[in-house]
Amino acid sequence: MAKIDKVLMSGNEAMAEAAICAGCRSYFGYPITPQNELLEYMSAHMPNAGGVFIQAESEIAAINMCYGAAAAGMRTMTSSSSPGISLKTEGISYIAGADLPCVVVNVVRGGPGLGNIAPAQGDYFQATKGGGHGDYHMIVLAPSTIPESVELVMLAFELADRYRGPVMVLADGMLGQMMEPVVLPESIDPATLPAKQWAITGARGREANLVTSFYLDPVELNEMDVRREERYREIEKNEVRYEEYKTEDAEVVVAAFGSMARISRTAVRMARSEGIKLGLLRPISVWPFPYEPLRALSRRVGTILTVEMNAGQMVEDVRLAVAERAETPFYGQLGGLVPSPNDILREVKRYAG
Amino acid sequence: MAKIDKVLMSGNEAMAEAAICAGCRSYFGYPITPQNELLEYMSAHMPNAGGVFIQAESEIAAINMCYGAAAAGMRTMTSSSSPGISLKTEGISYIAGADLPCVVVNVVRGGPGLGNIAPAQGDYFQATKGGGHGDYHMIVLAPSTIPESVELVMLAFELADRYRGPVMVLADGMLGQMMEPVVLPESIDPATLPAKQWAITGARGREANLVTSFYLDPVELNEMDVRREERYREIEKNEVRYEEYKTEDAEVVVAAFGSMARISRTAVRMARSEGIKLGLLRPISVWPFPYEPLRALSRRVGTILTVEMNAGQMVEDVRLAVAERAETPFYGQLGGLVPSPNDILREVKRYAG
Amino acid sequence: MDSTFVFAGFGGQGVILAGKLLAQAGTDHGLHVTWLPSYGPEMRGGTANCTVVLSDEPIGSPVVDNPGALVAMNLPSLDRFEKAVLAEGAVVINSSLISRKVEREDIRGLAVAMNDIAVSLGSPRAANMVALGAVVKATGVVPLDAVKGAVKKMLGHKAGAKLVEINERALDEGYNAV
Amino acid sequence: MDSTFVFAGFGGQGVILAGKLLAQAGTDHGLHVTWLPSYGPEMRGGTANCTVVLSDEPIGSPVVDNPGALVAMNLPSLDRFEKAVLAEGAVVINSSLISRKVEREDIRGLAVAMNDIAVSLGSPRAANMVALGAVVKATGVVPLDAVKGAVKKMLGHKAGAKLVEINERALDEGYNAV
Amino acid sequence: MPVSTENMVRVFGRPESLNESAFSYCPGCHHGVVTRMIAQAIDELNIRERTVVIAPVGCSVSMYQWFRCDGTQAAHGRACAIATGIKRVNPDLIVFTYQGDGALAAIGTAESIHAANRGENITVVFINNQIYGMTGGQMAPTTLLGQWATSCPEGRDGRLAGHPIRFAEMVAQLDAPVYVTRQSLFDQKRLIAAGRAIKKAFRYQVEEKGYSLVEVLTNCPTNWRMGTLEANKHLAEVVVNTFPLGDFVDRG
Amino acid sequence: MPVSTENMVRVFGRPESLNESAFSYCPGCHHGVVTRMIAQAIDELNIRERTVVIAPVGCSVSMYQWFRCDGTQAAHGRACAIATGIKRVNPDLIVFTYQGDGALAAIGTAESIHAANRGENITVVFINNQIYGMTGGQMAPTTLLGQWATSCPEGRDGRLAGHPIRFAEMVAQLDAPVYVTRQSLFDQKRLIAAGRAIKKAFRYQVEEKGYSLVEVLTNCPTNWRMGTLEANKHLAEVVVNTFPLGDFVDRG
Amino acid sequence: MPKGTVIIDDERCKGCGLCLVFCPEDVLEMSEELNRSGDRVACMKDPESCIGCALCAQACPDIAIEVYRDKKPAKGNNGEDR
Amino acid sequence: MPKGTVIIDDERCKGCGLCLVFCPEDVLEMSEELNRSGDRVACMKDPESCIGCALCAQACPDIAIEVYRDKKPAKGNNGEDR
Ligand SMILES: Cc1ncc(C[n+]2csc(CCOP(=O)(O)OP(=O)(O)O)c2C)c(N)n1
Ligand SMILES: Cc1ncc(C[n+]2csc(CCOP(=O)(O)OP(=O)(O)O)c2C)c(N)n1
Ligand code: SF4
Ligand code: SF4
Ligand code: SF4
Ligand code: SF4
Repeated sequence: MAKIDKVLMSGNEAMAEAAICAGCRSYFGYPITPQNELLEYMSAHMPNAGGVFIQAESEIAAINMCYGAAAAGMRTMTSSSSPGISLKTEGISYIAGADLPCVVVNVVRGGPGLGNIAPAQGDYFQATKGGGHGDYHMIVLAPSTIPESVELVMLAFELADRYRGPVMVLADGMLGQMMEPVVLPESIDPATLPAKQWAITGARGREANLVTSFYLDPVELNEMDVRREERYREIEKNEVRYEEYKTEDAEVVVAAFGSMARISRTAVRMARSEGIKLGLLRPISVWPFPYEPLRALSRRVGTILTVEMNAGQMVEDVRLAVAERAETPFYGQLGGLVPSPNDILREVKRYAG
Repeated sequence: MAKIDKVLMSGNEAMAEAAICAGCRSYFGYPITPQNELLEYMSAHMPNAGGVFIQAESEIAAINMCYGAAAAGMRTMTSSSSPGISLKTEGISYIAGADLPCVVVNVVRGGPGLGNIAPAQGDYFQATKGGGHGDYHMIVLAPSTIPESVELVMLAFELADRYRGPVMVLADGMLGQMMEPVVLPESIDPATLPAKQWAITGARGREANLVTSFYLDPVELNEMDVRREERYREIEKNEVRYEEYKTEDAEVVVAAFGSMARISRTAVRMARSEGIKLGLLRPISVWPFPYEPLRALSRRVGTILTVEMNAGQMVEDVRLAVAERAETPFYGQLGGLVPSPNDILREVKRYAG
Repeated sequence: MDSTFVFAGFGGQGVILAGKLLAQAGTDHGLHVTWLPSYGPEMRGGTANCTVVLSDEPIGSPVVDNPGALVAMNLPSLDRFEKAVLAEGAVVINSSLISRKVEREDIRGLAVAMNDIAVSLGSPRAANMVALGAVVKATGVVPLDAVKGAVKKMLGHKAGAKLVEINERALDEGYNAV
Repeated sequence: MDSTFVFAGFGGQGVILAGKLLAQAGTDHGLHVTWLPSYGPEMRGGTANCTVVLSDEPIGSPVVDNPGALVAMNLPSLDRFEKAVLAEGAVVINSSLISRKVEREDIRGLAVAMNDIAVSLGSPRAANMVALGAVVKATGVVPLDAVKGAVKKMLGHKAGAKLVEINERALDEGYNAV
Repeated sequence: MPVSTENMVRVFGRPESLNESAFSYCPGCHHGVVTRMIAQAIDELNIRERTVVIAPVGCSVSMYQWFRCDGTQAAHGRACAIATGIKRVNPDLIVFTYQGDGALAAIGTAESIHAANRGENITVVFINNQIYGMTGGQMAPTTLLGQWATSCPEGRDGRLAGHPIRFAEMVAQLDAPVYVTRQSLFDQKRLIAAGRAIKKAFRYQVEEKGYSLVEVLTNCPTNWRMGTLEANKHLAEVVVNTFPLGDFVDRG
Repeated sequence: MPVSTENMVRVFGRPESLNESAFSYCPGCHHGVVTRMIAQAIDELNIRERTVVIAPVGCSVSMYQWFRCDGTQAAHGRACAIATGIKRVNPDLIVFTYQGDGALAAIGTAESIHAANRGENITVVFINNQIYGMTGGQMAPTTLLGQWATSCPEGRDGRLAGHPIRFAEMVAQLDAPVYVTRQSLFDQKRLIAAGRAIKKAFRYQVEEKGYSLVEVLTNCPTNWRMGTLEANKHLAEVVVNTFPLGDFVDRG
Repeated sequence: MPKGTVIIDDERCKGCGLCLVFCPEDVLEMSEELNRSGDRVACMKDPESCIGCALCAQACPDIAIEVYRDKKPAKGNNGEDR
Repeated sequence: MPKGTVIIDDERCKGCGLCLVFCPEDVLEMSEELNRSGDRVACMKDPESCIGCALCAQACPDIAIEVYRDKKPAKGNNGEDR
């Protein structure tokens, strides 16, 4: 293990720093627990990086400022937690409709409504099936550790630019507030990023660039939408990310993402030490979802137990993949409760052996 | 056919009138095409019915006014179209979290973003998987004709009260703006509705009533959420609604909801007249979704073709039910384009015979 | 059996209202009815059209690929919809503004000088009523009296007896013109 | 192998910071580390706790069912967490505020008069440092110098040399108290 | 307790409208004072059984749990819309919102202004502590120029982060409000005046006069990182220069 | 055309900053006049290649398609937030929003006020036609008392539906704006003054002075159900009584 | 020769009549002609009186009017800020 | 006998000290005692001087103070609007 260069950081701070490293030079946000440290980090560091920080008057203003900054060709980011993300759904739909790159971090908390500020995963559906209106998708990346949060924030900017759309990093209160040592990545100089020909920079010596999601004529809108759908198919082909852990000989597999996956990983170790052949499949991209690997697994394991900090959301995608070839039970806790390794192990034992 | 008592009305007007008949005495909305006539009808008729009409300053204000009116124990409603519904998602999540009855009409239009004002079904996911944050569900009813819109608006108020939660009527621009004769239902006098013991009416001679979605302690919030989940299981047991049309001997079945289902019905007739054994399964409640009937169908038909005015959303629920027992192709048009009976028939022929 | 109609013309020519009156007449006559406007930005003029279906059984699609009758109040409407009309269908053409005839041979083209007739009645805006009278005659799906009843019901309280009377005369003229 | 710690006490007793310093020490010592605060409304006092995991391999769960070591700075914390401690685990008890001993027989109870020691050093707020020194000694998972390095790193620039020195002395006293 | 109260009358005690819960505010926080004043106004006007508490998100999020009144809790910024919904469907109720500067003057700007503009017959109590308390001390729309906060660590710079908003003055531009005032609590005179202003605002509602806004300049010792006494001084000597006290509208 | 232009110079023609598209506004609608004035200001200040058009949702939704400038289209009410995003990341651009009363003063109240309060160096053109045009004539926050609209069919009742909001006066209460004015177009003098005001607002932006709001009282012949001449008279004789003309702030 | 004249683009003119009201010299009127969109368009009824002040053009919402003035420099009024 | 007196609820008092500042007669001080939450609480150092004006109680954010006054009617000041 390298002793050097590791910085102990909270997830919120690490995601903020990762964005700056990724060449993001504009951040617009609004306070909400448990993501405040992200906004606060940006307020302290974005100006030093020569970037724009605004604490907006609301989450809605923030996402629309992102729309503006993205339209002007800048890497841009906003962050919030569950209720604040709901408020951004209209804006996210506009950003998707106008084909703008933008990174949105959701540090999920207990819901619905005001709920509480403890970690949860109740926004999986909102993130993956489109919280906003109309046919759009976001790439949704779900980190499991703080080093991975850094990695995935960097990747999120990359993918947002490549596919021209919003990309969400789906964290939770635990990942936002816990600390872990990270190695900070090398910084990207925004000046070295490829120019965005479509961006609003002033119609100097060229035709005017128009950024819009407005197509009055259904034929035209259909055409735009179909073109976007084609991009989604490409994303589904190229950008599925997941991790398998001890699945080779597994008889039961836990499917879990984010914090829940790392907690499950400990449960796998505990199970193995008791001789239970437990494995873990961890979607890293929850959209596009790793249907294929799950399909493959479902052909050789008897039970795929989905564990989430919610009432059962990703489990629908698991069931879509498994198509009744294996048992697909669900275990979850809600309201900001976090299942512990023991809780998971207890549940696993109902299906193992 | 009775010649009397039928009134030719647009869907928007009919839904407004149905709400008044259902004893709704408070409406809060904000203009947006293609639902304006609903709001305008309310502005003209709600005062006469002794009810409250407010054109709010925004969709967000409107849904929160509904929160207030519902908390005070009144039947209440808001309506909008796609972008406006996105803005309401936070409020809907609060209403669900506070266990308040409220009816929300979405007259869906082409998206994402501003899109256009033509009919579409691109908000299926938003409606059925929770557009807002946290673990909540809405009962979502999808009428196919204007008489049925009237019926389902009445039912929506009934179910909202019974299960204490938001209920959505998921229409579209076509249903909102087309006209059809309807028989108006008998009016319910709000005074005859059962009193809501939990409502905010002044703590006179009793303990204070508190309406909230705030539970700081995860254990408490989990408990509330689990109790709500139990109610959802009950809804899934009792409130699945659907219609089958010529499925008894069908070899191919179209699955479609709302306007798309009535258009598909004509395609079924056309197919039958050409000797093609086509049937139609029409979910009326899209949440709870009729998984069981589709499961049953999937055991005896070769192909279930889902047709939607979107890029393919309900088809995921169809596939969940079918579990690869039958082919589950999808046909759709986006951006406000409406597939015609001929379009559907052409598609059906790819799978029939 | 479904009887299907498309009314098409410039914004301002009153095709939307003509379609609504037919729908109202069908309703009053005890038929199943759908009336479907076409979509476009409000407040903007341009062309407009609507689709009406009348039937003695519950109506499936309000969207009609091939209407049985077309009312074309201007040339772009005729150009756009002629192809779609059902074989044996009727096309009522506003010959005041459209000089050509139907091109297809399997449909009935009925020329009515809608604007001229309306002007001759002293009510240039009643061209749509002339059109409606004509298409009612051409298809026979509802009696003309049902349409007159619809006019009274939908316009009577707003516009008053005078307008109703003019419209009835325009309906008659259209009816008798084909 | 994971070494797992829970630091618990009243808000204001500095358990959050003590945990962070251990995490920083672990980081500097080249270990894998997680530090997890418990959740509660901010700005409200009450009890607080945090969980620290140090390991020589990548850490799965930052949530720990059964910590190997517990620092209990007040009685409610001892009451709440004693049951959970791993067999053979260590419990460092603030005997300045807690009069009882551990009830279980399969764990090591180590009484340290944290507040008294801190007061005797002229720095009543350094009780958490006394606790940290004690638990470092009890578990031996990182050398005390690593913790002192962490103190310098995390508090040095803000608080200055004076505070660092006091904290170091408190760490030493705690270390030597068990 | 050296003095016996045997021959004395109680002249000040816990208002009837409150239950026994302890406030969850920090030591010395003015939130508690205003909360108590509201309870006292409710007592004095004898309206407990008609009153509805609408708590915001913010340090006072739990407030609806402390009154012996019906109550609810609003989404951040939307209290005035919820108040509108309740009051309109049941005008017999006495409805008040209680909101921080974040809720009232940032995210809820539209709801706050339009409820005032409709002249809803409600009472809005606006706690202007120039900071976001609950979330840990971020800048508020009312934060003073140069003031430190966790999201303006160099002090608020008007050119980048905007200027402290004088909400009462803005609302006073509207035609409908009947009472718009700014109060404070930093000395005896102001304390008593603030209590009276709150009572007046409720009284106007009882008398069906219409919309009232009572803005109260308050402290946040925790996030200002000041002692309570220092905070009092800061209010008296600095804050009032940006936020002048007084009645802006009184159409009672 | 009876007169030859051979020996004449063209003194008025289509502004360079516009392309050839016809405006989609109704006949006689003032939207077109203001749109033209903006184009002319852009021409005269020679900033076409730096200018960004931010169209709202409303009758002017397509406006960004008519300029030979880069442009975009904002979610209903959010134009000022989008303008902020663009301007902050690229201060060389000249950014303006163009918004109706629905967008600016109803749904967008918060965004409009807070961009003004931050003193964003942008130009906001506010078309106050006292009605929702695009959606077919519903009440706007600026609708006059007693005025008919499709959502207040009995005329606007202030007690139920609120009062016409004077947005310029509200914004003038803020510290940051450099130019806040209300203009109209109903006679020659006002027409010329309005053109100048718009140009000044853009000039201030070019000179980096800060935020400007130009509110223009305009007609909506279609939804007012008036002829254009009658509408002009209504503006001159009725509307100005609720919305006084003039400069409220000029810190240029 | 008149001091000025206007050219009205028939296809841009929507027939609203605003130009008539703003013309200080009463030069314009609505013609009987319809354009392709069916609108009656504005035209000059008294070209000789036109002073080329461009007020009609400034009032026209559809930029349907071009204005010309004789070459000897007169005080322009093109909405410019002087 | 003093004109008034106060009863301070130790478990409600959070030790903020506001009452001390508002008392016109300097009756109060912070005691050395800690309550169950560990806060130093307010107490009377000079009970004889208390006039029962209730300003301390009105300033107290936690309603920890009850105020009593001798029975002969004095001008009350209970925040009431007179
Ligand atoms: C939609 C939404 N955004 C943000 C938050 C987080 N939040 C809770 S309270 C608050 C602001 C607190 O400040 P203020 O309103 O001034 O009240 P105070 O706590 O100072 O009394 C914020 C931003 C939330 N709960 N919901
Ligand atoms: C979120 C959202 N709500 C509502 C609408 C519908 N809508 C479009 S324009 C408009 C208002 C138009 O009025 P105004 O802003 O005054 O502009 P005008 O059309 O009069 O120029 C509304 C409500 C929308 N597009 N998006
Ligand atoms: S954080 Fe500030 S406003 Fe909130 S309770 Fe504490 S002192 Fe009061
Ligand atoms: S509807 Fe009104 S505002 Fe819109 S273009 Fe027409 S006249 Fe102008
Ligand atoms: S103002 Fe313009 S559009 Fe109107 S009549 Fe005159 S030329 Fe035609
Ligand atoms: S009642 Fe008055 S005199 Fe007595 S302690 Fe309180 S403030 Fe002082």
